[in-house]
Amino acid sequence: MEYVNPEGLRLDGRRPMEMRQLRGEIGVVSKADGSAVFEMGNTKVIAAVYGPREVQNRSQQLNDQALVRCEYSMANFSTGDRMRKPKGDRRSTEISLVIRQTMEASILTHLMPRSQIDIFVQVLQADGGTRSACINAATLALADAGIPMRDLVTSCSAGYLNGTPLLDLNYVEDSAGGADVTVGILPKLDKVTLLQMDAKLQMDTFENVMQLAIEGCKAVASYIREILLDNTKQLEFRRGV
Amino acid sequence: MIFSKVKGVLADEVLDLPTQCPSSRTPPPPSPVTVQPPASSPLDFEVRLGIAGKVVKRYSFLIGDPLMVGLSFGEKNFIKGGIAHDLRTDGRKRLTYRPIFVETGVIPQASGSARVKMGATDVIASVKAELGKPNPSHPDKGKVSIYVDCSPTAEPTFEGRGGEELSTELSSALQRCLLGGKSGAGAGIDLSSLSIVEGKVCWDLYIDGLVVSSDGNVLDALGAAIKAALSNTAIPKVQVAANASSDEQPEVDVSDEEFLQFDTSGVGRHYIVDATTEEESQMSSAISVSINRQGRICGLTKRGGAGLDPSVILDMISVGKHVSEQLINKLDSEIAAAEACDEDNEMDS
Amino acid sequence: MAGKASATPATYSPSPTGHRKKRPPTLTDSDWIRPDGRTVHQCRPAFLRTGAVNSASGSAYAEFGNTKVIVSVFGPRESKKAMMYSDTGRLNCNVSYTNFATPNRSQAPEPKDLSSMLHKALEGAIILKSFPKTTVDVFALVLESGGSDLPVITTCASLALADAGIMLYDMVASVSVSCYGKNLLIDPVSEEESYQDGSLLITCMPSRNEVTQMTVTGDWSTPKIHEAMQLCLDACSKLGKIMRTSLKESASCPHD
Amino acid sequence: MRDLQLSLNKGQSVRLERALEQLESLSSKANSDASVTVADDISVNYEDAILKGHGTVEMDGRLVATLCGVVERVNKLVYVRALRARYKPEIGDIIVGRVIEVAPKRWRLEINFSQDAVLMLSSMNLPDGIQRRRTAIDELNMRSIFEESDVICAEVRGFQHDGCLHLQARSQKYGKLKKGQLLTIPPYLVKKRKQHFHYLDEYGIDVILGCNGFVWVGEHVETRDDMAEDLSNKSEPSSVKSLNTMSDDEAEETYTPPETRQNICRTANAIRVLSTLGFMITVEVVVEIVKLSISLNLDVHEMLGAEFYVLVAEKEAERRSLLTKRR
Repeated sequence: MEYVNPEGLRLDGRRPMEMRQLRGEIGVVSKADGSAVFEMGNTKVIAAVYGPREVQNRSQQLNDQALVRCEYSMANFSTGDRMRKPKGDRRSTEISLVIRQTMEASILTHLMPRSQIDIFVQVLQADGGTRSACINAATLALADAGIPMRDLVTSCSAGYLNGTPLLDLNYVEDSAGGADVTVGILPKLDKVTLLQMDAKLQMDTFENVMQLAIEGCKAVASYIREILLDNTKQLEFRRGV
Repeated sequence: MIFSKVKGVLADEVLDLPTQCPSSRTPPPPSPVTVQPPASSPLDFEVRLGIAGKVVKRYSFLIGDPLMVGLSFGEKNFIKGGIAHDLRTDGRKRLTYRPIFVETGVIPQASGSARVKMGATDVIASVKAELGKPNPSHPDKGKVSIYVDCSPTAEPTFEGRGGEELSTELSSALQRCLLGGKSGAGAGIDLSSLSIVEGKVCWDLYIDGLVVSSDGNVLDALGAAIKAALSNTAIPKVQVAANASSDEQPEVDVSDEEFLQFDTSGVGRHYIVDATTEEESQMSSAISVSINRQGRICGLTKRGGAGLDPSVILDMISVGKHVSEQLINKLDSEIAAAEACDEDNEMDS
Repeated sequence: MAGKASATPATYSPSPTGHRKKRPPTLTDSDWIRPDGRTVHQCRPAFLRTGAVNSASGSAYAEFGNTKVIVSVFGPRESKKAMMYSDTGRLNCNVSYTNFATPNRSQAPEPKDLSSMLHKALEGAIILKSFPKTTVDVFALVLESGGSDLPVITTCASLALADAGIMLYDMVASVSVSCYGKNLLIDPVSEEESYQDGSLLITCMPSRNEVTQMTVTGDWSTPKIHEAMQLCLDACSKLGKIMRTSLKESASCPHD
Repeated sequence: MRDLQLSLNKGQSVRLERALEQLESLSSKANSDASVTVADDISVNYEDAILKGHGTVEMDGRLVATLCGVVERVNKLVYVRALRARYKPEIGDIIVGRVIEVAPKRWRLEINFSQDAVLMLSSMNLPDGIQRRRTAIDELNMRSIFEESDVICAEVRGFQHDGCLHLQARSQKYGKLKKGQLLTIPPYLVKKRKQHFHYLDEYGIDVILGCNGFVWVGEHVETRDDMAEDLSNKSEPSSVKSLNTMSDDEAEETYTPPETRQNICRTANAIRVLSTLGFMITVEVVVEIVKLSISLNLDVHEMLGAEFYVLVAEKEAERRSLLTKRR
């Protein structure tokens, strides 16, 4: 199948290096300490952060740092063909773990000893790149909860189809069987914190694709920064003195 | 996706249908989904949804473990006193609802969807239609299944399997109200309108609810969301006809579901509707009634363990009927507003 | 279940007086033939027995027509889960079906749903304050599903609780009716349930006249609900008497 | 920006927007570039020796923010004042909390901090008011002072060597709060002041703005002197017991009178509206909003309608512009 037509356009009309439309919104779950919605095209994710709060299960309490937990769940209606999956299947467990480890690396856990931070991500619509969208949503939610972080974490994926590196794969491109590279970076520190790839790629192609994904991450980072800064300014001027 | 199944069932009649990819970047296909057959198709699949319902619900609901929202004795007494004096903690009267906020078309991949907010309670409902085989015992009817999920974003205790108990309870309460008796009588959704070829093909409607944030009265919010989602739903009407008048807009059929909640507080002598989490924690029992436009009862569930005098139940039903009329009107106008807004957005994009 | 002479199944059909004026004598009403030959307002004979499981603190066996249920009660015993402090006891209910309970394995209803319904039905009748910090477990096993399963489970569970010596405000009796066109069929069997237009289930504490659980499905008018409720409540109070009798029997002639 | 989730009509949204714009222009312009997000550089003059405070970290010789907030400079100290976040306790803060556990010699309280706070039996005045060693009997009777779920008011004592946050309640003004409702608002909207207990005598209610964002609005209770305290507390345990068992009629007599209840609910709704809009909550502003709602002859629940939100935003813009003019 042709994923990039001769004019150089992808199935949904994007150019190979073009990202889908991003949209982020802070404060969607009023009860949570921090929450956010993040959309990448048709992929839509809600993240809610509870904590830092008292550790619920005392045996898990850490005396020198915060306990970070994460649960990823998909709504029944999130995928094209409706499936009712049991909670905690392998894929969800794996993604929960990936998100937890990625976020934990950025949170200054040592500042909140003996406490617990819960990150819940709920996929409302899945159209490729859910992992990335979850991480971006979780970053926004953590920042909204006022949890100190070394740096923002942003994520984006890239793939390689029809001999072209493609940024931010959607579901159709993702399931085409080509390589899919998901990268998470700490933009300020300029470090990669997450790197996952399915399928195989030539070493030099891989570098190109990964570089493309990193560029994507940076674009996401500048968007997220913009939202956070705007939000902070709003909160501050509304509060007044 | 939906249509791939047709091939298996109706291979003789159906040749090809466009599969709709969950496309990216470009704005999602507006729902109602217009399914346009390719010009080469000898058959025209024109599409129309048939749900003709009539239900109204009212509901009440006790959430989780009361310890979760433990209130001190003074606060409990304050809530009870408020109910007795007809002035609840947020200033509402016993039979006043919180403002309801409806948004339709939130899940573009679904046949219909809606999001409803009442105070801090926030739920999403989606309707998906798939082709399936009718149940041999009811060959002339389609099938509807309802599932509710409680997201841990709403309440950390819903993590893992923590939300399952509540999910089951909500699902079965909604099923009871929407699906009617086993014969299909009194259902909120007219199952026979979902039939395509008797005994062979019918629509399977999957109604999924998701609780995103909870602050009491989740059941009512879900009911309202399902009603809004159904009125937002357009299902292809499958016709075996040869001409291709494909640019005809599919018609959206509305099911007249209404839901309304009804609680009794622990005080016992007064009833309240649309309880917040705190009020729910004080309810010893509650009655959820679903009432349709004609004022008939289409489902009832008692919630909470404490016993109630039968006359009290009948009394609550009559109060519920009274409140339901107002709620139906309120919801109707909210849904109409949401759909107008939804259409505006589509035109803009 | 070695049947004793006194254990003749008792029936608890409601007396028709309460709702006569509500029911115009239509032809269908009298001509109605139910699959098991009962009249519309006739209940299946109820066979109730306590002490079915020796290892349990209390147990009961119920046989209503083809519906056969066994319930065992354990406790009050220490809660397994580390719970927060609470000055009341906890009730834990679990309903399961045997593989052979229904003709088709997949037909059994969702046991999780039934468990939570059973919990709600019993919760209000148990004096939870009488066993603080501990848990009472109620395990119900449906040996054969023959219709009106939940009412039978609830009734049987209440008997088992009484047999276990758990403090109760009252016995809990449960009865359901099916609506079939204009007719109300009490205590429907599976076949009737699968064709019903609507159903109404009431669980109540007969001597306190309190309803602990009630569900309605289908399309009902208020007078009809009223009629059905009367019917069920009447049947419940009679069923309550049968339960009492069976408890007294087991108390007077203890198991060998 | 977080959505208010109101169904505003066109006119209302224009007015709200205008009010918010006015607020934005009123906020000290000098401060607008002081807002930072996570990982933003904080510009400092490195020639001065600076002290890096809360919410900052040094990275490759630069000062970087770890929170979203506003950069504050006090002499050499540079820190980021967080906006939305959990409560950060400071010694002497007056807080409102909820008892979640009665443990040996202590109560554990939820106070919107990253851990539960601890109130030791020895850090509070006993009902009899006499300073003495706590006996085993006192320990057994802890539940008669505070039990699970009780809302209490106390003062932050500080972190003890065990790493726990300790509270104290060594004054008659602290203790159990009854007859009213607890609201939770983001702590950054509560300004730290000398006075957190407010008695609004024209309404007959108490408002306690806890520094941790827990706000109590309830029927006014006279702070009793030691003698009165002594007497009332002796009778209290028995009266509480009987409340639990009393019939509906008896319970009704103890209910807050309707006028006071109306005032409590009105005040609570004023706080809800202000906190949703994200405006700083002080008792003066709250009273102003309550008066506004009374002057408009609104029902209490109408205060949560869209129109009133717009009015409050307009009122706040007006109030702040007056303040700036006066300066």
